[in-house]
Amino acid sequence: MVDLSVDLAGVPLPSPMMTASGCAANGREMHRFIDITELGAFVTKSVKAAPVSGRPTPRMAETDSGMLNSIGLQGPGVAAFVEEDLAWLHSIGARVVVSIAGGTASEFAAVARRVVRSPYASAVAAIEVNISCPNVANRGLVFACEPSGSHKVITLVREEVPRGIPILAKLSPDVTDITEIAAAVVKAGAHGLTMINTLLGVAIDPVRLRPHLAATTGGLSGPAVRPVAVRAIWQVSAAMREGRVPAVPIVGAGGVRTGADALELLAAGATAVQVGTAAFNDPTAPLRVGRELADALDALGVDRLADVVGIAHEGGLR
Amino acid sequence: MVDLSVDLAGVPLPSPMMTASGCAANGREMHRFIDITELGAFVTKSVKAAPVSGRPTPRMAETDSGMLNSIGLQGPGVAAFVEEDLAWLHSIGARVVVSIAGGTASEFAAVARRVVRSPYASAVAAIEVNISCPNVANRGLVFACEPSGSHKVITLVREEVPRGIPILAKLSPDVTDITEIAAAVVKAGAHGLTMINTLLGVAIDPVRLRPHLAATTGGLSGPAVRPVAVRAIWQVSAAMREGRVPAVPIVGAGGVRTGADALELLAAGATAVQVGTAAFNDPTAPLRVGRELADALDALGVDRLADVVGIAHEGGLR
Amino acid sequence: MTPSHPLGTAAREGARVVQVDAEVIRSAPAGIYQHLTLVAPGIAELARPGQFVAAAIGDEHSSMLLRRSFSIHRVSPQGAYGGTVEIVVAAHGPGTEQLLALPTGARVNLIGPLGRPFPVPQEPVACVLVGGGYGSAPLFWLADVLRERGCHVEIVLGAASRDRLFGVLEGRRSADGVTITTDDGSEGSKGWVSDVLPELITRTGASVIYGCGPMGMLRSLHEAAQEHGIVAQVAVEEAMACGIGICMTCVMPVRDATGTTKMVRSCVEGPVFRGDRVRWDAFVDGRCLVPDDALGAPEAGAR
Amino acid sequence: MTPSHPLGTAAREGARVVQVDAEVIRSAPAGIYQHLTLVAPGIAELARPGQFVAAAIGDEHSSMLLRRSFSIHRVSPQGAYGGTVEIVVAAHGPGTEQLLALPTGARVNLIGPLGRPFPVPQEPVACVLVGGGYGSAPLFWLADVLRERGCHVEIVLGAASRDRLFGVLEGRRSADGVTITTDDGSEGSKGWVSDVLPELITRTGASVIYGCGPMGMLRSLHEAAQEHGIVAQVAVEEAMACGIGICMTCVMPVRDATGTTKMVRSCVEGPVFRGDRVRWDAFVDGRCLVPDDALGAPEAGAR
Ligand SMILES: Cc1cc2nc3c(=O)[nH]c(=O)nc-3n(C[C@H](O)[C@H](O)[C@H](O)COP(=O)(O)OP(=O)(O)OC[C@H]3O[C@@H](n4cnc5c(N)ncnc54)[C@H](O)[C@@H]3O)c2cc1C
Ligand SMILES: Cc1cc2nc3c(=O)[nH]c(=O)nc-3n(C[C@H](O)[C@H](O)[C@H](O)COP(=O)(O)OP(=O)(O)OC[C@H]3O[C@@H](n4cnc5c(N)ncnc54)[C@H](O)[C@@H]3O)c2cc1C
Ligand SMILES: Cc1cc2nc3c(=O)[nH]c(=O)nc-3n(C[C@H](O)[C@H](O)[C@H](O)COP(=O)(O)O)c2cc1C
Ligand SMILES: Cc1cc2nc3c(=O)[nH]c(=O)nc-3n(C[C@H](O)[C@H](O)[C@H](O)COP(=O)(O)O)c2cc1C
Ligand code: FES
Ligand code: FES
Repeated sequence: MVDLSVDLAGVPLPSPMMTASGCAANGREMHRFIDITELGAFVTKSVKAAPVSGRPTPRMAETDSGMLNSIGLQGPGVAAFVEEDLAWLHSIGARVVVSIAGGTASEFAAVARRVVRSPYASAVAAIEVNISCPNVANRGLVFACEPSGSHKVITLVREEVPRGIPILAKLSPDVTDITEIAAAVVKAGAHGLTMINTLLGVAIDPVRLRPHLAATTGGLSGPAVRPVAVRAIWQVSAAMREGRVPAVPIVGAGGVRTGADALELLAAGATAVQVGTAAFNDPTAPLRVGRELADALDALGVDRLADVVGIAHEGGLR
Repeated sequence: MVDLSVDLAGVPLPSPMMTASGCAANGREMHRFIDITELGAFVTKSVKAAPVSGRPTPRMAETDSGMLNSIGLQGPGVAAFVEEDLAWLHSIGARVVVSIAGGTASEFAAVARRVVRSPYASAVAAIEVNISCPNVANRGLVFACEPSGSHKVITLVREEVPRGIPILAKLSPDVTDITEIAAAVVKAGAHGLTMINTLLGVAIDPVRLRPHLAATTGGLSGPAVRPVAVRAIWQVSAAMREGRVPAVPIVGAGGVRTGADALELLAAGATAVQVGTAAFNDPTAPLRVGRELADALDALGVDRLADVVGIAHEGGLR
Repeated sequence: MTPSHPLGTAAREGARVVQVDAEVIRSAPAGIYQHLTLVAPGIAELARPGQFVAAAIGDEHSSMLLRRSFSIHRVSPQGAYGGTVEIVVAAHGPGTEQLLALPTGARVNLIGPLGRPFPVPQEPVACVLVGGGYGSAPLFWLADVLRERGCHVEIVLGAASRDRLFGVLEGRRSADGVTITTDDGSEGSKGWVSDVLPELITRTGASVIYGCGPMGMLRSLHEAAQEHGIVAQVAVEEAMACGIGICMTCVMPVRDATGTTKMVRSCVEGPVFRGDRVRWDAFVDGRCLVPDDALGAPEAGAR
Repeated sequence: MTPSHPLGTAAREGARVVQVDAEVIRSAPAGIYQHLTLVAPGIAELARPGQFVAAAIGDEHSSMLLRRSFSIHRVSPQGAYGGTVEIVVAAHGPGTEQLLALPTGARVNLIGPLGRPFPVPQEPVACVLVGGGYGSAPLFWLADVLRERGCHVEIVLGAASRDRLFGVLEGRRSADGVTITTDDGSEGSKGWVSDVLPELITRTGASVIYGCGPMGMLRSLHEAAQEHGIVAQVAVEEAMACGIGICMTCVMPVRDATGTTKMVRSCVEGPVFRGDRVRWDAFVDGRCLVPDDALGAPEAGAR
């Protein structure tokens, strides 16, 4: 039996497998297919302070080995989230990574406060800060595309979150140098990084010859983007090894569909792995990938998952 | 019969279809499958001043709906290129877009000079400047990731290239704001833009748990990246419409495999379309896509390809 | 190709939904459609008319990740092969093309039953069931259920042309009356289903209309129902990525019991909605806008 | 699934290569391999032993873009179906798995013949043909061609175990002598082909060795040839994306006639190389480096 347990910035998880924010709603729906308490952690849909209707439809376009989405952070607002969703997740005993979002740094902080002060805070394994949101104060430029905005969000969130609940900053790959953003958020106090969020993309309807998405642009996800995710993890992990970015754990996300895919992210430097779009194809994927991962490690003669984290930086298995 | 002719910065082309640099060698091999003189233009492999051996192997990894390559600009050097390849392309009557590369801005200029002063210059429909090369003077940072380096390359190349041969700057999508680079190169004198080059990616060998490519990182291409290409074209074309970037024609590249794919790039703002990785799957693709494109336009009741260029910015077909 | 299909399977207790590797045991053309019968143990036992299944396309090497949804045409909980599910597939894009080319023996990873079924009246009232194109697929089973409860059932089948009608013979077996309309008059009366509805409602004294088909048709059913002071139950067909409620792509604006408009997931809160709850005004030119008064809508102008 | 296969076809005059939608007419297991016969008009007529075909995997919706290369086992230019090509496929990854699961009647877009064939001696000399695993696939046809020219032909087949040998019976028909080695001794003598080579070369007075198989084995053939002052002609198997010379992924360092090492494309300048031209020193631990003295190599240290 391969030991799949990992330590996520001080939080022990029995498995590296997680859902990805926005790809599993808030748990009930996926719980009809798999027992989500068996996951390393369940990651909730990014929640803002108030209810959000999201974008008009079409909100999605299938692309080769991927998809575009423009959901627009539809959600019930943090109050309803805590009372209905977090409470339920708490009741079934799930380990929860709560993903938070905001249009201003102080909105992020307010959402975090509400979550960690709720009666269900004991279910919260980590707070994931989705900084790939438009910054209202900066012409709608996404926080994650700019070090100072990202730094500010993490700084304010950090003030609200008690010790023992790590803060994960979720980075966007749509930047010239992702290590620069990584350094900024870790210096602001992030205890870990989640990489990657979606890539900005556009699809055109080949009959109407207009953007397929009502919102024009959307986020590209799925196996198509896995090489970009592995690259981002590789670069940041390498920068940590070189001391250019303080070393913190990385949660990998992007295009994971099979155990072999998860292994790519781990070997490149990720400690845990999220499964997003693949769950639309197969709702059992977040657990299935974990089983396939265990089988793959077993076949390679590896006993402990922790032994392969970042191993590609050291020349691989020998 | 749909009129497929386009005007590329003053150069009339009978068709918008081109090969993509590095995806059709220098013509002879593909000419065994299709008559490359029927293309709008044949785009050569980026050539540097001296011969280049390229990278160690493995140089490629297949990824979902795409591939990574790390060829490393292998080539014979510009002297041999002109005498053997350009001479042959000239002899068969091909319209040629010569792709040039360099490690310094002056190397680019020297390569351009050699090409335009050659006896075969009459075959040159355009010079494509592949600024996605590492800048030796700037810690190997890719020129295309930084406006001032890109500006300098185009400025020096511009001095060498006579009127009548447009200069296309080929942009990388791996930047926070592609419109900034686009503005820099157009201001430096580029007559057109080619978008996009590959995305930086990494794949890990799932058995050895080390990078699959001997060079670690590679360029991601193929249908997987098409939404990113369409987005880049969309953003730059929108910036041109808003006057933030001077208006020049865009040559689209990235993930085109079918006529419908080509139509996406055109509707988003491209005047011409390159087919790269898809040619490895089907060497007839650069011409086949053109036929499929004509059929698609015909089915939509469009007589002239020029009428759909950028049409998605105007609400699409009505 | 025999897909290796390593996708998961699931059947959790109490979930009332299963994920199975179904086997195609019959695939036959029906007009321009393909009628597929699949052995899908579990689904048949749980399903009710109006629910749907979501099919994966190919195995883990398919470039098509998203599930395709199909109304359940009929189920047979027992049978020589175990429970079977029937669907009617129209060629639309690459996913449906792959499905309709599947040979018998091929496997398809299916999830179902999904969504809310057509609500069935308590009393034996008269009902009009309206199907546009392959939208009629779920109606014959619904008709059987209604007639078992003593309802008088009229079926209206409409399509652009004769070859796009589905289930004319089946309609004659399942319903008390069948009316056919085609846009080109190649079968039945020339015109739209909405042309024949008012007379039918009046004549039968129907108290509910059930409909499945394109959005424009559903809207006209709702309007006809409203004019006659009755209710339309419509099964919508919004683009869906997952079918199971986890992606939020399939939303549309629907009023709740208090009148508040929310963007609700048509895969879990639908696909069947009461016509008078749907914000028809939001559907414009192939898109669906977020009404300004919807919960959480961006401030007007800020969009 | 019946792939719709809208990939192109091509047969330009003088090109000596065609691209065709080939049809699988037979697929049969052969040990752990699958022996496929395809109707591929044009290829059979042009091919010579040592050349290969490049197969596309699936249609335009396949997530696998790159072609897979296979040595041509045999061809029959005439026949009931038109020219056929045979290949022997070993399960390796997803692409080969799809190919070996193809039912008869399935279509595969094939390009061929590709690469340079084994050069055939002018004189009727003795030859040793060595195949590792499925690497023996092209050798029987080569043996026939050599024997037609009066050559004495010995075949050596080596593999890890008995089930990984290909063509033992065929070898007995095509060659004057067959020697078998397996790593585990499950058939023939226990050990490697290189163990039996020296004796065989000496005994037959062979003046050329032909080989096809893994890189390590080819290297040992070259070394054995060198020790005996003869030449090895080896067919390599580098990872290829296109097979037709347009991608530059399949390169390896090879000396030209003047002794200059260049990174040459193994798909067009190979797959058959003279053993003494190959820079065996560059192949290290599953990778192939660029020798410092190769044309255009980065300055030593600057890499
Ligand atoms: C509840 C429901 C019931 C349906 N019942 C049937 C039926 O009985 N028979 C039938 O032929 N079709 C039915 N459809 C429509 C069917 O799902 C689509 O035709 C199919 O998904 C198109 O897939 P494609 O690959 O051929 O086309 P593409 O356009 O390439 O599909 C691309 C993506 O868009 C989604 N999509 C596109 N059109 C639709 C659509 N109309 N509805 C949902 N998703 C869409 C697909 O799921 C896929 O993710 C139903 C749809 C829904 C939502
Ligand atoms: C000239 C030549 C002749 C060959 N002859 C045979 C033969 O007769 N029978 C046989 O079973 N195999 C043969 N091979 C090997 C065969 O091409 C590979 O096993 C196959 O491409 C692997 O594809 P995959 O999808 O199963 O594996 P994957 O590893 O998933 O392939 C991924 C990618 O790498 C490439 N690749 C991986 N391994 C190889 C390889 N060894 N050679 C070339 N490309 C590779 C594939 O083309 C594909 O692009 C030959 C290869 C070459 C170059
Ligand atoms: C439909 C959809 C909705 C998403 N919503 C969110 C979100 O609310 N917050 C967030 O941080 N990421 C969101 N993401 C991004 C995913 O969490 C993940 O980072 C990305 O999709 C890459 O992983 P994948 O390829 O496994 O999907 C969303 C992705 C999809 C496809
Ligand atoms: C093997 C390979 C080699 C390439 N070489 C070059 C090159 O030399 N110069 C260049 O500008 N682009 C090069 N490219 C990038 C392509 O020209 C093209 O911009 C990119 O691949 C996206 O298009 P595609 O998806 O159609 O391949 C190369 C791409 C591939 C796959
Ligand atoms: S289709 Fe995914 S939530 Fe409805
Ligand atoms: S495989 Fe493409 S050049 Fe050899």
